Amino acid sequence: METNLHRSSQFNEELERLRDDVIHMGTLIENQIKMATQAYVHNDVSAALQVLDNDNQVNDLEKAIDDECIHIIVKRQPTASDLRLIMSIGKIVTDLERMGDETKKIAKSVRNLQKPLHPLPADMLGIRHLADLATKQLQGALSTFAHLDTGEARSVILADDALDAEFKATVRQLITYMMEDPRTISAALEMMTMARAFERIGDHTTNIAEQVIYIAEGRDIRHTSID
Amino acid sequence: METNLHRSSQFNEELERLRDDVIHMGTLIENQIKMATQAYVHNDVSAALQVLDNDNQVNDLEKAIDDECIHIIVKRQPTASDLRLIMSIGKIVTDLERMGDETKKIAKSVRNLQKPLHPLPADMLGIRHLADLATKQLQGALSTFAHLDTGEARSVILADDALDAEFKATVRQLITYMMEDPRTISAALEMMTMARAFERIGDHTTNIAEQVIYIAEGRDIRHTSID
Amino acid sequence: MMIAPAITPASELTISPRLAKNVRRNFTERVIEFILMLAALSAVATTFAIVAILLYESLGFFKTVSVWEFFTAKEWTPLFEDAHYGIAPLVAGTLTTSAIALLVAVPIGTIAAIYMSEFASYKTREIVKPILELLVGVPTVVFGYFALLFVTPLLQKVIPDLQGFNMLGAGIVMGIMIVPYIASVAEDAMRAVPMNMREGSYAMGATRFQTAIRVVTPAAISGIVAAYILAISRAVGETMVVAVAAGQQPNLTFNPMESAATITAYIVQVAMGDLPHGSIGYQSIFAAGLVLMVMTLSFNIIGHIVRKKYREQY
Amino acid sequence: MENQNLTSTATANTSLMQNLQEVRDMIRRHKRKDIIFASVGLLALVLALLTLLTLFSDLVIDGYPKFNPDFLTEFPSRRAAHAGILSAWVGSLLVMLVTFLTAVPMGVAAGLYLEEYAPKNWLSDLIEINVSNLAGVPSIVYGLLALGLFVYGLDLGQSILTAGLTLGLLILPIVIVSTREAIRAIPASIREAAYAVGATKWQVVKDHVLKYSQGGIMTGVIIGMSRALGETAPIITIGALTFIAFLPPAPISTTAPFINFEWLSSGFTVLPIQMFNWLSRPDHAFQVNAAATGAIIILVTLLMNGVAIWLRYKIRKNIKW
Amino acid sequence: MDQVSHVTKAESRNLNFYYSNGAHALKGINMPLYENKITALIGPSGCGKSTFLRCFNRMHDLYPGNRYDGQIVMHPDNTNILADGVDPIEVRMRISMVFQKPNPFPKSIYENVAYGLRVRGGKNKKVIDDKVEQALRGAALWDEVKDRLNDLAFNLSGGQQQRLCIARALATDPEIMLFDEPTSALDPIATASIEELMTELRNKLTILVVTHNMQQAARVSDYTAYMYLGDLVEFSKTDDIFIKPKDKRTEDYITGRIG
Amino acid sequence: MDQVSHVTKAESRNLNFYYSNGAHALKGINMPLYENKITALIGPSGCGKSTFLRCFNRMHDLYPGNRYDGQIVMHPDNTNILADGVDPIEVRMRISMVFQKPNPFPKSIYENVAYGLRVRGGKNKKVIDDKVEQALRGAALWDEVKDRLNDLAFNLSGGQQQRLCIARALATDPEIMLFDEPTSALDPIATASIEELMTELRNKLTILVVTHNMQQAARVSDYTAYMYLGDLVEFSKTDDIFIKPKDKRTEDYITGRIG
Ligand SMILES: Nc1ncnc2c1ncn2[C@@H]1O[C@H](COP(=O)(O)OP(=O)(O)OP(=O)(O)O)[C@@H](O)[C@H]1O
Ligand SMILES: Nc1ncnc2c1ncn2[C@@H]1O[C@H](COP(=O)(O)OP(=O)(O)OP(=O)(O)O)[C@@H](O)[C@H]1O
Ligand SMILES: [Mg+2]
Ligand SMILES: [Mg+2]
Ligand SMILES: O=P([O-])([O-])[O-]
Repeated sequence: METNLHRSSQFNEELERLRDDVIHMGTLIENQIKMATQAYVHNDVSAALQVLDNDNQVNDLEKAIDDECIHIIVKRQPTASDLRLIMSIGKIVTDLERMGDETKKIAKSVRNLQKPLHPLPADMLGIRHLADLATKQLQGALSTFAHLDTGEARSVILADDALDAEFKATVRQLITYMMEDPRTISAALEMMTMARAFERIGDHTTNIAEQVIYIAEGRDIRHTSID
Repeated sequence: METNLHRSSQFNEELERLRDDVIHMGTLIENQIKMATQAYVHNDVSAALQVLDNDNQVNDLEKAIDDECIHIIVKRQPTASDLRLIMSIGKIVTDLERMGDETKKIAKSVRNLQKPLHPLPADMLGIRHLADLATKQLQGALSTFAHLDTGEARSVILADDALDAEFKATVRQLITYMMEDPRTISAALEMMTMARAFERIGDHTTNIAEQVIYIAEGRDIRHTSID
Repeated sequence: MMIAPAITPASELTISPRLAKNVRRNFTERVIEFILMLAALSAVATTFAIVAILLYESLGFFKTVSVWEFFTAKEWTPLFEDAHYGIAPLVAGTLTTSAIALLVAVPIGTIAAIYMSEFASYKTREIVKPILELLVGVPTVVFGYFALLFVTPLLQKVIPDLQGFNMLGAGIVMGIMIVPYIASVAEDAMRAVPMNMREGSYAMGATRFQTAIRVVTPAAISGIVAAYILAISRAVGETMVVAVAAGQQPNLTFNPMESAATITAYIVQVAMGDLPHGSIGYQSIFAAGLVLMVMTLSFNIIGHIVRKKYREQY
Repeated sequence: MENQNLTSTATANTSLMQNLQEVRDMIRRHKRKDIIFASVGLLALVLALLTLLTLFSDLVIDGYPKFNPDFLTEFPSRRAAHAGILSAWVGSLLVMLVTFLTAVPMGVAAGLYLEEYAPKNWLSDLIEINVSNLAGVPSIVYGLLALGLFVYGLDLGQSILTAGLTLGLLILPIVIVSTREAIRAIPASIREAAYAVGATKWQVVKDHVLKYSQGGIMTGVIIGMSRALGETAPIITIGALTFIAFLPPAPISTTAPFINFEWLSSGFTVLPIQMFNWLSRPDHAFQVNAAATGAIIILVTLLMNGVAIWLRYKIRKNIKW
Repeated sequence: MDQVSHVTKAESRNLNFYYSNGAHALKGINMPLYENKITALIGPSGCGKSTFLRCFNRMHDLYPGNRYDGQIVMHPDNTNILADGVDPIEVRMRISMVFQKPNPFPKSIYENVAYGLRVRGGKNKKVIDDKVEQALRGAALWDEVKDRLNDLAFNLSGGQQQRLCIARALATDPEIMLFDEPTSALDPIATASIEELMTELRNKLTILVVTHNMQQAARVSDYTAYMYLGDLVEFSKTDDIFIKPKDKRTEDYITGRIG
Repeated sequence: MDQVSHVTKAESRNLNFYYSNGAHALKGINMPLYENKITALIGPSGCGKSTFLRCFNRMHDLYPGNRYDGQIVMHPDNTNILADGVDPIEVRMRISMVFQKPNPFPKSIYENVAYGLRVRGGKNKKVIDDKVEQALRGAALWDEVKDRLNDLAFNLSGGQQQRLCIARALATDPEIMLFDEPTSALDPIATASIEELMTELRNKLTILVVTHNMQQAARVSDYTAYMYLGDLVEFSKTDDIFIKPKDKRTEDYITGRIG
């Protein structure tokens, strides 16, 4: 959607800053996910701890962006697409923050896996695959938001199915391991937590994509199947 | 907080309706939780299915309330406590909707437990306890919201620790079962899903309580420890 | 947080030279104000002078003539051997001519005003109003001429036994002379009624006439009444028309067909002759002037009050 | 449901149409009054305008024989045919000069004082009341004032100075009032703006108040002067001579000091008095002279009033605060 | 939200309007007014909002040289109120108007409200009394003035005066009521009371309101029309106009963008 | 947000003000103006906003009988500008004012801006030329008028006129600038340009602005003061006032509640 500039250049700047902050928050989380994944892949506890530490930044950004939104509403009485943008950002930010939490869960699991647990038979490829998919989803959602591209938004929503399928497969595989060797149960449960976190991250990206469609088209497609 | 009336009686009505709708949504979810718990306790599949069915109402209410919020912003240019109320309701509604989703997960697990799974050694008391605690948390959050009582809000936040502890105990117990008898793994995982759902419900109630503090005091205490 | 209120040299410098200039500046300002006040006081001085002169000379007059006779005697012949000093004939003449004038001027003036403000097109009004205002500026002696040499002969065709000098012709011309005055002031008052009030009436489905009579006129009523009162004052004080056309013989009558002198006409008549300073005749015109002054002053004050009320309306 | 709606609409429809018919009849009745009043109003207006036209054309027709240059260059004479208005118009001119020099500075200064300076106290109230009363004092009373004060009191005699001062006082209220109106038309915001950048009172008056009210003041002055030109009664009252067969001494001479003031104390006559004088002669021939003089006075005053009115309209159009 | 079917009370059909100086102020406007709904007109200054509104009671006829072209059709009688044969006075008896600045007549409160009845030749005191009370009640003013009906209307506050003007307009049972920026001369408190009044009046009649205040349009109206340079750009439900307008120009105006 | 330390440019100390009719319009106001900040005054009509503002350049001295009591102290020189010995003209040379309605003099654009300099005895054409250009640039008007400096100021649009008035006030390098509802007579476009201008001017001087429009206060100001019935109820950072005011009365006013 091509947009004209506001008459008030300050308003333009404020909206620009708001959008940038959201993207920034998104990018931060993307890095968190990558770092957590790396921590998993390389069994790197310090990286995992770093992820846990960074989450403060995500939280602070959430609060700052909410604050920006409320200030813009007080100052500018936004309407139409501007208002939709701001209200949606209020929702998007919550999703991003939850993604941050999920990343934290992943990092915690990585840390827990370092404890003397009975190892799983093989390095789980599924998790890395899930991480890839989730990262792509997030990237897609952010790009969608940056360009208010509703076509892309729809792709993001549809692509989440792949993530769901991969998640289910991983879970099934983990159950098999657990059944075969009950000593793996603790480890498998940690893995399951990680898998579920990636799956949840995917869900949140679809939420963002739905908000992008609302911003761009004014249609609230939550809880409906997209056609 | 005692509040005066607006000069515009329509504005008063709109805010009243908005608050009522939130409470209504909360009560709906409370009922869902109760019904899901009953379904679990009595192994009642049809009740579980009913819960899944009812979730549409929750979803619709979420969208309707968001719509009301945006309309009030356009119409009334709310400021100060009014604006905080509306922005917070935007957040609260998301939390309520997530609670709805968690309830759905519980109902699904109840349904899955009816499949010929290897039964767990005893009826898990922990789950019923979790359900009780979660329900109380939700009731507390709703009452807190209805009265904008920040003292109560703080209690709700603190009380969540009990839920977390109970959750951890339940999980530990389930792991023990799984280890002891791998045939119980599937059932135990379902139970774990249920337990986690109740735990998440508790988390969402603390979010609501945090929002209530923001509405009443203008202080954003998210991600900080309350003192 | 706050910095200590240290005085910086820069601000010192910018302020003190200004203070030096103040003394001279303030003195000039005071002198100018004083001069202007003197000018304004001239108005007071004029009024006092008028009152003083009228009273002073009248006092001389009333030393000779009793106030009782002045107000009760029925003849005014100060210049005759057999002098009578009853102001009544002059007052009667003044009132009769003024009444005729108002009978002519009030209806015509009011109707013309309503027409101009409510019925005439914008163009008509923009042309007619200035022309009417021109009429106000025509010297009165010319109207005297007109009354004497045009209107009276015309009237005599209808009323054959009309005297050559008569109050009717003078009154009518004076009335016509005042029409523009009333029309213009009343129209101003009506025009001052805000357009939105008219629109309010039309929006209710009113016709032009209903709007004019029910809304605009009542809204402008005090302005219109003020116009009437000022017109009366004008008629009473009017000199040249009556002096030329109504005759100069004091005559205690209210019959417009007859000739009669007004207060003003008497003063003119006496002033034209060469009366010695200080004589009773000389003093009599001041006594007459005092009566005239009192009459017009009362009307002016009433008019002033009414007008003030109307200013406060919107 | 649908059906019921239709029928009720139909009945509503018919009653509405009936109602409309009644309304239309009523409007027609009401509008008749409009037409009647409009005709009467037009008549009233035409009557007033017609009078002016008649009056002017009567004067022009009557005075036509005297419309030649000689009329302006001849002194009055006992023989109507030779009589002119030289002394009258010169007299008028000189009297007006004195009037102008008296009334304008005093009137403008007084107006300025009242609007810009006067504090709200008993003195300004007194001045205020006086100005508005003076405006309503009949002109002949000014004549009496002049007679008592200038002619005998100050012993200025029946001179141009006396006449000029008298008319000056007479039009003083006009000048004051129009000065005040013109000043009042300047919005307070302009004044506040000037003060707000640090101007003093006199700077505000000189740079703004006087500047922007010039046009309005001028209008008032012209109207006052045209009034003075036509005034007869006060001049008669001071006993102006009516038969003047000489001119006052010239105000400007070729020898030093080039300017003299003797003319001020000279006897004089003015146009309206000349006309009045001829009018009171029984001989019809003089009335031709009177008519011609009247036409000239009218022409000049109309011209002056015209200029004033034009000026006023111009100002109204150009300055929109 | 409420998907009841709407009855069209009046509609402009290809309406053009030219001022006496030739200015083409309305350019082929097609727009309905739905019965018992409030329609708001918004748009930048000079876009023709007032011009359009004033066509509905033919206020433009008061000033010479103005010209209408096109139709405004009233239902159910299907009268084109701009037709040559239709007397503007008749139109004004069906469609009343409330102005920007309260403009009560310099009469008593009672006489102000009774004016429209008197203009229609009403004489019966009882009937007029009733109508006046009813109108004042309808304008939510009765309780405040019932004890001083003979007071001069000027003695009322600005907001009361405006409600009096509404009562005056109501007294003659108009089918449509026009409001031209009815609250722009009022303070926020009086504004709120007028806005509430309007939403109540909607139950009785059809309302067209011009407003500069977008939020006011959002608050009170059911439908909103956005005009620009004499064109009708968008006519939509109010809920949609302010949250998801269809036309880019509407969006730009509403969000304060450079068009 | 920005916790930089604030320099107080001026402050009112226990300021009372009485109009000539005895009305006690300001009741012991204590309030700072921070340097290079914009302070907004809000409050219901008649609460004394304009009265307070106009104390700062002693505009009340123009009308007889008004009385100040208390101090307004300017820093850094610590002058009490209400003191008897201080000439109001001197005060006005340091504190300039922009009014509600644009009020240019009926002079050329150039002369309007130059007036303040001329009043100060400025004669040097070069210096005045420079100052005029600088002021017009400062008021974001230069580009629009540089080719017609000798045109009458009335020929400018409303928004341009208001910027001209700002330029006029700027030309004399004031330390503080007062704005009394500077945009209430302007359309939204012109309003936006004035608001931006104000936020730019803040870099050069200290600003006190009265506004009826709460959103405007929220947009442009750094600090906001809420006045009620001649009292200063709350003075806070603007961000706080509109989102979490401290005083119940402020909250009620801002949210439109019945106080
Ligand atoms: N009497 C008139 N004569 C000529 N043109 C006019 C007249 N009245 C308005 N116009 C022009 O018609 C156009 C529409 O004016 P209108 O008053 O309808 O605008 P508006 O949308 O109501 O504006 P506002 O919001 O300022 O009231 C404008 O360009 C205006 O200049
Ligand atoms: N010249 C005056 N003489 C007497 N009282 C006055 C004068 N001007 C204002 N007041 C009174 O002083 C009080 C404050 O007025 P002020 O103009 O400062 O209010 P305000 O807050 O600026 O209001 P608004 O928002 O309407 O401009 C009001 O009660 C007002 O009636
Ligand atoms: Mg999923
Ligand atoms: Mg004010
Ligand atoms: O954050 P969730 O509990 O919704 O997964």
